[in-house]
Amino acid sequence: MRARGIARAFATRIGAALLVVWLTATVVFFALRLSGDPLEAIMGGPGSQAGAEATDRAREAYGLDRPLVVQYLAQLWNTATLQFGDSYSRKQPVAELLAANLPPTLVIATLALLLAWVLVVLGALVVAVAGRGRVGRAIRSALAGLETVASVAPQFFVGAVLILVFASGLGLLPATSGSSPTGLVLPVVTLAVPIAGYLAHVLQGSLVEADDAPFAVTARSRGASEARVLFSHTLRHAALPALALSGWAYGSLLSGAVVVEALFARQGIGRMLLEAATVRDVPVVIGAVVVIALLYVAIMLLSDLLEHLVDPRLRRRGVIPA
Amino acid sequence: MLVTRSVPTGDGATAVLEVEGLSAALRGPRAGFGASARGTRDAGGPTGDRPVLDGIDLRVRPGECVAVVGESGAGKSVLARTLLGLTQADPRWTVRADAFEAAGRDARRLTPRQWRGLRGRSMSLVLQDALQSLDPLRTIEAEVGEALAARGIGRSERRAAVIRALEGAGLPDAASRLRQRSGELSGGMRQRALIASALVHEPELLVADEPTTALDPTTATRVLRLFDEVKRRGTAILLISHDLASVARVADRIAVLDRGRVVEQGAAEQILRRPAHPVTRALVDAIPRGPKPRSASRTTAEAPGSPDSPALLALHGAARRFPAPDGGTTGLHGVDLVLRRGEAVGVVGESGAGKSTLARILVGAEQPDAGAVERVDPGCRVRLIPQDPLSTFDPRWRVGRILTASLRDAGRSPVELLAQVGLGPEYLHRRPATLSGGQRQRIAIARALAAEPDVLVCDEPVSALDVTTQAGILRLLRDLQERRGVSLVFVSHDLAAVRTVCDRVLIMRDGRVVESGETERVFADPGDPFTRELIASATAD
Amino acid sequence: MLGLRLGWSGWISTAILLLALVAVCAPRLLAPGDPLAVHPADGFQPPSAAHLFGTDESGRDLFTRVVHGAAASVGIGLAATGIGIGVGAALGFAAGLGPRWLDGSLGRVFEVLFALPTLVMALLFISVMGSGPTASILAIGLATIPGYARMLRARVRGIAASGYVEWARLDEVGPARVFVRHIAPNSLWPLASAATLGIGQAIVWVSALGFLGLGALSPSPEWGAMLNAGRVYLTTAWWMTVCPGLAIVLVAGALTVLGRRLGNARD
Amino acid sequence: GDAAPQEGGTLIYATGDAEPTCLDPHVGGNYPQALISTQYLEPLVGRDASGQIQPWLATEWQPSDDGLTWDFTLQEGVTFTDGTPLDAAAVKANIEHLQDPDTQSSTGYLAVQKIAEIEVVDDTHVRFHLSSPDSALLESLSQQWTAIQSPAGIERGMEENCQAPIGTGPFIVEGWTPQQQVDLVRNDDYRTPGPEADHEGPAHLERIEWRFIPDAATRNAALTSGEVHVIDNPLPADIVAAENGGDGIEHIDAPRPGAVNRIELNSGQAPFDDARVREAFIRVADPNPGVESLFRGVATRSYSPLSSTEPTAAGDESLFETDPDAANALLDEAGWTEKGDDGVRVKNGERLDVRFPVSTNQSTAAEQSLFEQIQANAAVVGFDVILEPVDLSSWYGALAAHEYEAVSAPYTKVGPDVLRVLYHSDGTIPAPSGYFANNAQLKDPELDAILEQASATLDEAQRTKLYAEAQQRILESYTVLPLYDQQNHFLVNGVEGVTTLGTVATPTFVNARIA
Ligand SMILES: Nc1ncnc2c1ncn2[C@@H]1O[C@H](COP(=O)(O)OP(=O)(O)OP(=O)(O)O)[C@@H](O)[C@H]1O
Ligand SMILES: Nc1ncnc2c1ncn2[C@@H]1O[C@H](COP(=O)(O)OP(=O)(O)OP(=O)(O)O)[C@@H](O)[C@H]1O
Ligand SMILES: [Mg+2]
Ligand SMILES: [Mg+2]
Repeated sequence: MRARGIARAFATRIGAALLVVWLTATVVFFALRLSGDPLEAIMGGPGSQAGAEATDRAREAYGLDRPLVVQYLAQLWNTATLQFGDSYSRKQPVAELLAANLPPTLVIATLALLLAWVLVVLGALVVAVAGRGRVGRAIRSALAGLETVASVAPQFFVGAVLILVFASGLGLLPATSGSSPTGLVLPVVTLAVPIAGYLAHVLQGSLVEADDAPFAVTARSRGASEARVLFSHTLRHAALPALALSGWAYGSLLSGAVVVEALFARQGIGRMLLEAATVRDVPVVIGAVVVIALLYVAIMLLSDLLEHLVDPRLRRRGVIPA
Repeated sequence: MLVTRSVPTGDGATAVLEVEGLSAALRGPRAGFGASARGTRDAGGPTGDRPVLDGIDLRVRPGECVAVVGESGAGKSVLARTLLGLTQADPRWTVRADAFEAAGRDARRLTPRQWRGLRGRSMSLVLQDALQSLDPLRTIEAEVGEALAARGIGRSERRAAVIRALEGAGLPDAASRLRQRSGELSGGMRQRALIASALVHEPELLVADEPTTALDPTTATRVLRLFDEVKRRGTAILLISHDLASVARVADRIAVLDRGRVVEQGAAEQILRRPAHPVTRALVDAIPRGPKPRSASRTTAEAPGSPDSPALLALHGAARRFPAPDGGTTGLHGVDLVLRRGEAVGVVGESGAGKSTLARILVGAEQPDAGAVERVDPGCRVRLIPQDPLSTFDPRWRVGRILTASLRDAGRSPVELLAQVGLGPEYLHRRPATLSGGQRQRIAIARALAAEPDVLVCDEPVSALDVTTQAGILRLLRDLQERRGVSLVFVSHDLAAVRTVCDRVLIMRDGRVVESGETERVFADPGDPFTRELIASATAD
Repeated sequence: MLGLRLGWSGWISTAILLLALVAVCAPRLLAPGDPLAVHPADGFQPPSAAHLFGTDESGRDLFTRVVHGAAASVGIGLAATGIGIGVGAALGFAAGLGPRWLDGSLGRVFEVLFALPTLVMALLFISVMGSGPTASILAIGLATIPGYARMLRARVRGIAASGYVEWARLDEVGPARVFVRHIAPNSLWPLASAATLGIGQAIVWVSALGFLGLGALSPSPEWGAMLNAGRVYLTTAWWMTVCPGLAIVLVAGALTVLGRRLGNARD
Repeated sequence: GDAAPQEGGTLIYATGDAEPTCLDPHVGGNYPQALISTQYLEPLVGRDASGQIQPWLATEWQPSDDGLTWDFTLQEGVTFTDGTPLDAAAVKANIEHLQDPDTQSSTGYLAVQKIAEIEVVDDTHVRFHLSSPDSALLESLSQQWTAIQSPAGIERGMEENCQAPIGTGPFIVEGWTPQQQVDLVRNDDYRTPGPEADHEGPAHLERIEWRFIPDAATRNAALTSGEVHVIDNPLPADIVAAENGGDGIEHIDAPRPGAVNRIELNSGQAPFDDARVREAFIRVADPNPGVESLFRGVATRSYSPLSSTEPTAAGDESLFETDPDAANALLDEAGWTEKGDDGVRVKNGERLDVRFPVSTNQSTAAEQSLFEQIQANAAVVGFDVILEPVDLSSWYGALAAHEYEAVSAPYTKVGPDVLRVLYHSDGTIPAPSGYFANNAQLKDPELDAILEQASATLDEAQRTKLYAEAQQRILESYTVLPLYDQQNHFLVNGVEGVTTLGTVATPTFVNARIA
């Protein structure tokens, strides 16, 4: 019975995903095609001095001489089969580029989200244990300030400072991530900072609320310590809104990936998109955007499932809100 | 450092709890950065410390049940929390006492850690908000066993203790409930599970804050019976309530609290029969009992609500069905009703009987699936006093605007309306969120009256209120009916309250009317076994 | 009165924003100099009495530039948020109050827009429009529309189903009046808090676009552009990054603190 | 590094240039492709540090007297790394590949444009028939964009060849992880050392990791922390720090050949169609203090349109003396006498606006700052220089639409023939893509004649004289404000023997050893 509910929710989500994919592919295609000539990308970037003959040949080879509608349908077919066609600038199948670029982005985004959660929960624990006395209040104000600064500090600046301190200054960590896992540290931290600030705010807010809830008072009246009240009661309640936001947060991590990948010279879908968008490489842009959209849908589904795991009340109802 | 000192009491037994001169004060409104502003907002204006408890003396012996009663806001809940050391941990409070001895230890000197130990072993609390006191995300087993878990007691041992406690609390089939969560239990079952969680570690003292107010009368009776048993097993109980009538059944002694002070204390019998202090007397008087008082106007021939009065509204087999969680349907299943000008009709039934649904159909907030609502007199105005009035006020509006917006007769002023419900003009500038439950209820009534209604549908207008406020509102409703000829539909689960207002009652169960007739006739001769049970719980005292 | 308690962080934030407001409206009051005047010989001067924030690579006074840049940076934040809120509110009302099919289709559109992270959307937009301040404003504005629209829709739905709107209907108040009296004010109020937060975020987003080489505005003293220009000299002239960076963090932070306070005051 | 240099090991190179979209420099043809292809592809001829053409894959060459046929003799017994022999047929296939429209070549295509026919004389002899004499042919063929690769590799088709072109160079492309790195391994059979090689036989290094790190600060951090050995495009401040600090970081200054870094004034339209207005601008621009402070001594002010690495370069400092008074007088004389409230001169209701689109992808931060200073300097006499930082596409768009009065374009090639590309009136005719190289819109028949003559002259002395004449004419037209050599710097940490080619100044690691 529960399985059926989840299956239905999956179906709804996938239906929405297909719609998202179709709409984004359409919008991106027409926006990019109507605002400029993709031939530029094919002919080796802007300012190409290629002759007329070469240009015509390429136009034909990439099917750009066909009517726009035909091109659109071809692109749509490519999108539907998740092949996306060949990159204009890289002369390579987009699917291959995506396969190479998606995993590194997923790795740092996922690690960053986990790190953000760890930081946020640690912060909550410190606040809970520090209590409500003078010290506790001071710690809480300090953390609140840190939260605010973290959520508004420009990522490229945070990253630059981290590089300056930990790579050039102390020489502790590599500035770029080659193949060693230590190279992940700085980009992941940079990526995690604003999300941690944001989640911490949401979590602290709902923790204060959950802290006054009768079940928390009751737990204290049973002799539970503050850490115990946090971990077995209030945190789970407070985590629900933050968990729901984590799906959104993942999206903003992908935004951040564009910046972080450029700064730390990491391979990834953000950097690929940035490059493709500047040279108007239509198939790559559509491929990247569609994959990001699908990723978003998948993440939302995952965060729904997680919420169900944490909140048995939803499980009982057996319906995942679409 | 800790000196164990036995406190001699009147009959020689050692008290589990003894306090002398206990005071608790709330610091000024600046509760500190990061703390929720909610707690202090309604405290309003003045800075400086505000005493909430003021020199309380109290003593509870093993096997004894002491009841603390008092109006809403008297400080009962604060007292309960203070006795368990919970207010002390909150920097917003300052607590002082001449003597404070709990389970043989001087509680004034306990560190937070020692307090935790004490709470986990010797004392426990059942909080006022029973329905939310069990963590909805955790299993009953985890919740009930928490006091043991916090003490590091092993899993299997804990489970046995939990099952024992649940069975002791009268929860049938306890073993199968372990994996359930509070959302899967009914209100009464939740209350029992909560009591089980407070008794699982066999404390010497149980403090129960309003354990029955959230329950319908039949369930409440069962819960009180449970307390009686617990007491007999030797546990000391401190029972807190605003309802004198109900605590009287289990309490050995009663302390009356008024504005943070104990104004009267003594044996239960004595307090109920011969209340000495005016506050106590008011509490006792306010217990709704007996039939509707006869007024002068009732004797005249053209008394409102007589069978010859014109009909205003009629329901013909009205039904409104909702899917129930178990797969069936609930709601309302075909109700017939004719409402005449000037009469007062009571609608009584357990929680979930369909009373609110009926009320909402009457005012047109809900359309029936089947059957019809007939406005016999098309010009008649019908207004609702909702079960939860706060949600029906625009949170940005002040009382003045709320009343003006509903006013039909330009000649009347909001001040006049306020006066009618016994509130002064100073309330015009308040926001409903800052008012007490009773005040909100009265504003809701004033707003309904602003439209000059012919029919007033009141959905549980008094169930959330303390007895004194309740009495005032009941009087007001009677007045409206008798003086102004307003037809009343009075929805409640409290038969005793309905009896003091209504001429006629409908008894509802599972969306159907099981019995109806003149109030006194139904009381004298209930036809349905369910009605009989309701009446029994309403008249027992 | 509103239940708005500022606390010390709120007061500091208010002070910062007032200062920023002065910088926006009358920059000459704070810094009478010319933000564009170059003195190549005075380049890379560290902060001193003569140059509070030091000078940049062309010898321009950074304090003057930061003060005069307030109008551009805050203006960009305001404009982007204005677009986001304006369009978002209209769509949110349409979805929340309109017929079911409209709500359904708008919901799908929001879903699509939501599936694309802000920067991705801005990238797309800029690759179509070309970069520049107008494109940045439009891009960030556009990217924030679905957030505001969804928020308003949920809010409007909640209010339309609330007890007080039901009561107003029962009290025979017409739909237009219900909208003006209850729905619009109650749903727009929380948007004020979101907008305050949004302005701060928009300033940060725009500076990120600058980093990606898509928002370059130099030599206009926009904070993001200054921060970016200075980053190249981070090792040798830290003040060139730290001062405009601080301005961004302070103003965005102050807006965030106040926005959250507004949000708390509402419930 | 005091440790003894070792054989083998992996060198890590971090480039800040854009990642190539194709590793075959025949396709398209930009600087990043030249940079990396230097490691695996080699041209027919080389050029040494003094600018003299040297043998490489071709050991000898001989032009005919009319300059219309060229005979090249190839090294014997050389094979590409796939085993295909390097012979005349291979050279023919390469030139034809460059000329094939399907290759989409632009830079290489222009270089071999005048080769009408390729004749295979025998295995080691190839003959080019030209459509007209081309004195720049050897310089053109020395560029990386015309390097020779295996015909079998070309046969594989563009997609595959772009991934891993096959050449005769000291390294072989092993793999390419887009946006991350290209992996190169040593060519153990290497036997074609070029002018920079100090030994016969294979390179010392075993591998090269060619990383793409776009952010300059990150790149420098990676260098100082020892993650990478060599970086290009360092920041001026980092160069200075490397030169002053004792961290063992070595600086290689290798300016690009051909044209100098310059600002060109659009003489094709008002207001710069008036030579007096152009002169006024150049007299007031005053870039020297900025060049000094921004580049911190790394760049030297130039007064010639050609790079200091070109033996034919000639300058005239007297034309560029800063003199705001003279500038004011010139403008008054040209009729720009009124001044608006904002101090900008006005003539017939037209403001003295100078639109200056700046490509953010092609200009460094220091360069952009320099333009800002020029903007401020020019404002003194009433110019309103409107700096428009835009992305590459919009930048080309602005040029193609003639929406500019001043511009700084980076186009260059090896040898003084670059002047013909940049300032011959043919250069004002756009290619199909809209691109044209003559941004100054210079249309001077006499200059055209000199440049054509220089192009047809194979006599060195005569050629030098003609180019000197051409340069003087260009400078006197006041359409060009030379700034400094096109900056091309490398920082090296922990490696010995890194040198750059005398052609397009790309680094070669044939001699390099990890220290
Ligand atoms: N956390 C708190 N912050 C501020 N004021 C409080 C707080 N807790 C209680 N009070 C105030 O203390 C007084 C006593 O409250 P308490 O909850 O003990 O009343 P009560 O007797 O339990 O009433 P009720 O019958 O309504 O539960 C009230 O005036 C209340 O407003
Ligand atoms: N909008 C609704 N949607 C679904 N179920 C509903 C709805 N309104 C009422 N019900 C169900 O109909 C039944 C009757 O509800 P109703 O509110 O009329 O009960 P009641 O007698 O007023 O109870 P109480 O004393 O708790 O107020 C309940 O089982 C309730 O869950
Ligand atoms: Mg209470
Ligand atoms: Mg009800």
